[in-house]
Amino acid sequence: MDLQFTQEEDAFRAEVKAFIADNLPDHIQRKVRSGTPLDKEDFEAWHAALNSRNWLGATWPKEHGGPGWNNTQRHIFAEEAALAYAPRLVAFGVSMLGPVLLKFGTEAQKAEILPRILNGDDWWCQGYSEPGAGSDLANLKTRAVRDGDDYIINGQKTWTTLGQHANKIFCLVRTDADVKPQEGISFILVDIDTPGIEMRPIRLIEGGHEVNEVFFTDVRVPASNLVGQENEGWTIAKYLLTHERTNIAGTGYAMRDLAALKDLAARTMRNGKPLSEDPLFAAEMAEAEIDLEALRVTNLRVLAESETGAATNYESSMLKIKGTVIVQRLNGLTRQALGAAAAPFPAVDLPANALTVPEDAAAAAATYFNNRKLSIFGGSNEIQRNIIAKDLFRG
Amino acid sequence: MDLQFTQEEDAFRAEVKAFIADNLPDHIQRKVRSGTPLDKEDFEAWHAALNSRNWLGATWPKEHGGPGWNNTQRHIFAEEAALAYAPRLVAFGVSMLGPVLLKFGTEAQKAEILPRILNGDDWWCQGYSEPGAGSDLANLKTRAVRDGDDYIINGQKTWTTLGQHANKIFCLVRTDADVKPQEGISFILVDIDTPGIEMRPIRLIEGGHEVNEVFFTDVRVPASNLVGQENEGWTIAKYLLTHERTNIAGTGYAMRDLAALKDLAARTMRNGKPLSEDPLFAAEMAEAEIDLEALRVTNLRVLAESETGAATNYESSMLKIKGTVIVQRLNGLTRQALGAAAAPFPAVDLPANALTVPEDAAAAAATYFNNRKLSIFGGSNEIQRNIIAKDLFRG
Amino acid sequence: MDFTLSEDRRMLSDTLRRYLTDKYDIESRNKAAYAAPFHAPAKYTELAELGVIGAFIAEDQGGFGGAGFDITTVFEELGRALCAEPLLGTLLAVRLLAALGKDDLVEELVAGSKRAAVAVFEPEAGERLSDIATRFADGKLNGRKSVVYGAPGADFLLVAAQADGIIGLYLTDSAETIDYAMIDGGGAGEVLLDDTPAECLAEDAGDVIASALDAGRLALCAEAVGAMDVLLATTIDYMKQRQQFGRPIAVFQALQHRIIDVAIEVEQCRSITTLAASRLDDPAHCAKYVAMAKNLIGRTAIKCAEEAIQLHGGIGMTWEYPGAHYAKRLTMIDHQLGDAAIQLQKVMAAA
Amino acid sequence: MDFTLSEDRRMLSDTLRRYLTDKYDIESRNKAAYAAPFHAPAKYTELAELGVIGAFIAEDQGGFGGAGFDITTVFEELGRALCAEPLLGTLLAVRLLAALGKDDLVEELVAGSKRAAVAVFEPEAGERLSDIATRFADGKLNGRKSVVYGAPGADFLLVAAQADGIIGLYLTDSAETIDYAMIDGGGAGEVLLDDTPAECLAEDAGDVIASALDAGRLALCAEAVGAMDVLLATTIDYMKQRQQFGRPIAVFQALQHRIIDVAIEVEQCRSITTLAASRLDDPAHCAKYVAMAKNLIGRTAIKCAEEAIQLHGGIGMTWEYPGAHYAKRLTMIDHQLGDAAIQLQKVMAAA
Repeated sequence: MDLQFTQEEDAFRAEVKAFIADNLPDHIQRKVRSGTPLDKEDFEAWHAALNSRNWLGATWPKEHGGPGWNNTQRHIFAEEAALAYAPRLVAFGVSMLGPVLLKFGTEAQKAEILPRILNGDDWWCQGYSEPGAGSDLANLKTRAVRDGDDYIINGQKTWTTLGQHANKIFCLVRTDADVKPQEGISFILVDIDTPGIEMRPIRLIEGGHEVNEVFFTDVRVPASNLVGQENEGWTIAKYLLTHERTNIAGTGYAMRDLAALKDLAARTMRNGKPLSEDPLFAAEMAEAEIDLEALRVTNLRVLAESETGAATNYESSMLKIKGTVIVQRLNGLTRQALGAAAAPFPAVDLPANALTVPEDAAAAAATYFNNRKLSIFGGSNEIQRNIIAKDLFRG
Repeated sequence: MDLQFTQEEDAFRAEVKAFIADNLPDHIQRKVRSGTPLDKEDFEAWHAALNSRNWLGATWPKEHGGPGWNNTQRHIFAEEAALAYAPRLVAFGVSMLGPVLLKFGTEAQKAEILPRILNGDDWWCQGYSEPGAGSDLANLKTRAVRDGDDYIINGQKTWTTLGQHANKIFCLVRTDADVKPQEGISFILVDIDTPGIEMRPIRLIEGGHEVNEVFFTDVRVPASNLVGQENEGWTIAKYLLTHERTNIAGTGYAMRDLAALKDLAARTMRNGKPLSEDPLFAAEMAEAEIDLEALRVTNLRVLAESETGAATNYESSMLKIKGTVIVQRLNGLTRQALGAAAAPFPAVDLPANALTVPEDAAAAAATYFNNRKLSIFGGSNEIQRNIIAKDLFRG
Repeated sequence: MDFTLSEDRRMLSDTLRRYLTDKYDIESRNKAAYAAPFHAPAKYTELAELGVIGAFIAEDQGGFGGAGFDITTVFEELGRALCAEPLLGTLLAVRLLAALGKDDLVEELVAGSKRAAVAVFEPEAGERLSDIATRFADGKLNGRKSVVYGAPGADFLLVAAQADGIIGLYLTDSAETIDYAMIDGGGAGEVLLDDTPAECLAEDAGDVIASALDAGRLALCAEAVGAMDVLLATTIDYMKQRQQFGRPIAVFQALQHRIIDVAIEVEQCRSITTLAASRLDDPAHCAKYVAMAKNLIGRTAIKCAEEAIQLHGGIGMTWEYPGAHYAKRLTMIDHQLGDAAIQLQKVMAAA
Repeated sequence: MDFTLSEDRRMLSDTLRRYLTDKYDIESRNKAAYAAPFHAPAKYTELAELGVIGAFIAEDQGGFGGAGFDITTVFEELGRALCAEPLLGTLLAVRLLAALGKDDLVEELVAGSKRAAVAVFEPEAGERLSDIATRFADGKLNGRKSVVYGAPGADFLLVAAQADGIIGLYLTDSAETIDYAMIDGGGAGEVLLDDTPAECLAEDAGDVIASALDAGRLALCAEAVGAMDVLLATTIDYMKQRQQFGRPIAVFQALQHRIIDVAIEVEQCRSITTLAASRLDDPAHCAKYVAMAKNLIGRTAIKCAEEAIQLHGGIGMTWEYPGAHYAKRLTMIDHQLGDAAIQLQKVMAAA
């Protein structure tokens, strides 16, 4: 038993910290801290900074521009980036399409597409979910029909995150309707500016524009845009689900949010004393801290195992459930700490210092509402429990 | 809207209080308060006291020796009896078999059996559950085969409460195995001393003997012991489930236990001050009190409705779930209030004043464990939720 | 015991439900609730004409209601319709003015011809009136009030302020306010008092303010019950319709049991709100029962909102879906007039 | 980072599991645990011979372990077997005596030839050592100790008492005790000190007592993890076998999701116990991490016990069913050495 990081790992952490301190622009950091939505340029600037060090494609092999990190290094990077209020990476290119192409793509696809992901020429988004098929992805309806050297796509995708910034989209489409649902799906790449594509914003509960609907009407795409074989899409989608699992629990975000909450509670007066000294509120914070400490160790246990083999479905689902529950609890406590002052709608332009709430907490309620998504997307926590049930009740 | 009891109802409550004060023997009250299991004589004494006033068969019509109470009066009696630490009534005769005979019995059965229930000549117990059929009562396997003027019963019943004191048992038995499970069941009365019956104690988690297994081997019972028609047992069982619903929530017990808990917490020192002033413990007590206040009003709402019609299944299930959750929470808090002092096993004989725990709290842990049954028996809380689901998701 | 509404209240309830169903649909609500003045003034006037404001006070004060059940009857319907009109501020104001015998002002508020907001809470002051730092001296107010519900467009403000250490109530129509929408719709404002001229309505108003705030808390409880009824029904409907894995998600037992636990708690909220309403005029117990009610409502409303969103999945996260706005409102009600934890501490102190 | 047991500890763990599986079945456990002396002395000695007690202290103190992971390795196995031997008292005693350099006594305890219990807590004193009222003066102890684990049959007691306001540690072999079984099995006693002769081991023992108690809390955490693993597996097995409505109850999703939530929490308990074990020798942080662990264990163990009983239904309520005894033990662990609420307050104070 040894719960310490090695000297090399500590040195790596110091290197990451220093890099972030030197390369994360203040104005971006401030936006992340205050819960202000980032502009396209903000994401691009951070991607570019990381790519200048070959740190963008964290899971990519060195020969394709990746850093050659192991799981522990990726974990350390994710934790430090979260603690430093760095933007989340836009995962669709670097963490999803990249690994898919590396595994299933042709040499031509790799040569053409991979560099453009890293250098920011392309912004990829994801066309998986459909209005009728949320957790039930195998039930997707968007059709791609072969026509000569092309496919013609008709249908609708939804929950396309940051699609408003994208010039490319990778999609799961149905290429065979006469077989079992999982067997007739293909994975295909599409230019957003192809005629027949329309992207419409979905406004979220807290007022932000983060996701989109994408409508496909007779969209003609070259057959060479297929990744892997026709009807191999389900295999690719499943590969992606199990490929990258180091940051499922998101403990870095929770650590960051807990520290900010404690700080806020110490500054917030309630009935004549700091909220941090209110026994009921302090008890909630302490419980959240304990839960988080436990999850951090669970995360490291899974990490230690995954250096030798892959994390199991059980472990991944457990990390997802606990990670989201803890972050959502912290979001709720932060909202609660503000009392009445949580009320202002953050989308309204107000004069400077109009509110007495600290800038970094002004969006607390909006963040709380927005982060309800954490337990819904990427396989809801109920789906995760069903996955665990398959393991527990096997045989 | 009027949440007050009427003057008449208040006067009735005063009458009940006075009767209990005059007629509940001190030594029995002390046993109930301290969680000591009651002897057979204790139950019999309390039944006799009530019957002397015609208050024992609370739902029975006057001509059969009942008090002619309405729902509100029954509610008031149940509440006051609980608050005064009176024994729970042994329900099997007065609240179960009595109403069944009044509805389904022959005149001969009524004339013979009903008086003996009230005057204590017979102690009835219940043969419903079987080892293989807990919540799934329709699946029962105990067979009664017609043989001339008799039935011959073979099988096994379980969870027979206080069967060790009984001289009679009413049973659900399968009289037709070739129809739908619900349609082949009959309701039959059996003398415990009939040859072929064996009663074995089941020891419960906390060490007490409260329930039993009953084994039937070629037990010969006159066919005249059938209640209602052959294969009408399911109808009778369902009638019983919906017949008496005034004390489902058991709010009197919860009120009593909350008051005792507050008293205990005020007397218990923790870290130099009374536990009642510990903010975390006081918060738990206050939440429990709020939940109970709400449930009391819910109970009265259902009661007010049931004066005009019957309570719905939804309402009964809701009262059962909330009532058990609140009592179990209070039991947990009482156990917790004692700290290390909750440990002694109450079945051990100790010198007087050997423990520093107050006598009335000495069985707190045992009561907590024993009362886990509340959410299991009489249709587990999961079954209650399934019942509500049928209502909520209908159509 | 009688748990049915009186004939008068049932009529008010029916009238109000019909009006709100016809005229206050969710699309126009959302349009009004997020753009200055953050409500629909014409509809506010129509609600006043329907008698909504008169119901908040007794006949001898110029209204025709004033009991706890009158308030809950109105606010339950407002909650069902997710009404963003600033009636919470009006309730507080008209109860204060009526208690202080300001008949002229009461009449104008009841008629809907004028509208007032009540400014009590301050950035550094929590629930305790004794922490109020705003001062009145020489006919002028100095200080700052935070998140004053209904301040945008109000004709005048009633301000709690201290003079010589005693909390009084002051009227001003010339305060500077910074207006904004709240995240769940409706308007509030920061009130900046900088030698702002004001009229003293009562030098010692601590008790009437506390009592008005309790009426406000009761109103919020009833509003939450109305909103929870709708959100629960919406969620159950959705569960029956939404297909996943070839079946409506209503058949999944884990989801069933979770929404049932919410449904049971909503019934408990209805009960405790009824209890608190029955005690509103009992000065010795009102504060405790209202605190009990708002604690249970706070706990339940947030659970109801969270479970509703979760059981809807993505659609429950969208602005376009009415349920999302109910969920927001139900969450933010806990932030108004003291959250569940603050109410619990009051219950503990009263024990 | 390495989460595997060292070779030595794995051997100890394997040996212990084999021994307990063979010799400490639930029937004989229950027989011993509820009749004086409330454990099985011969098996206690055999456990000592297997090295269990030596594992509690370091080599230079006369043992061959002493690290947090040595303690958790032993107690996790004891928990799996629901072992009722009074090893918690032994752990506290041997850690105290080793810290005070009492090599002879340590040797006897490690060999199992003598057994000691530690008497710290009193009826009116909670967790704070400063509230201890038992006094030592003139070679004699006066006072009362309550629920002293392992007191029945112990060869001597180590008693925390104050002299001149300072908490010291005293040894007596002539105290009057009233012995009883605990509700979850195993023995404890009330210790009546009435001019009872005693030997002073240390005049100022506050720190070593606090440290020994933290080792005891860590042991209880590990014991709970072992017991939860077994109870969880038992429950899942039962759910697969138990038929209701023609199907195993394991197929009911509401039940599945509930036991899964428990399973997830048990993993978190394993994690935080590992963390606390790794910090046991770090005086600056040990108390906080142990408090964190025991808080989470307290919360989870009771939830695990309650859900296990509920998901079993009636059978889980019976003495005959092993799971019931695991459930009792898991509940009562929270009552030993300070419950979840007390631990939480320590974490709050340390924040």
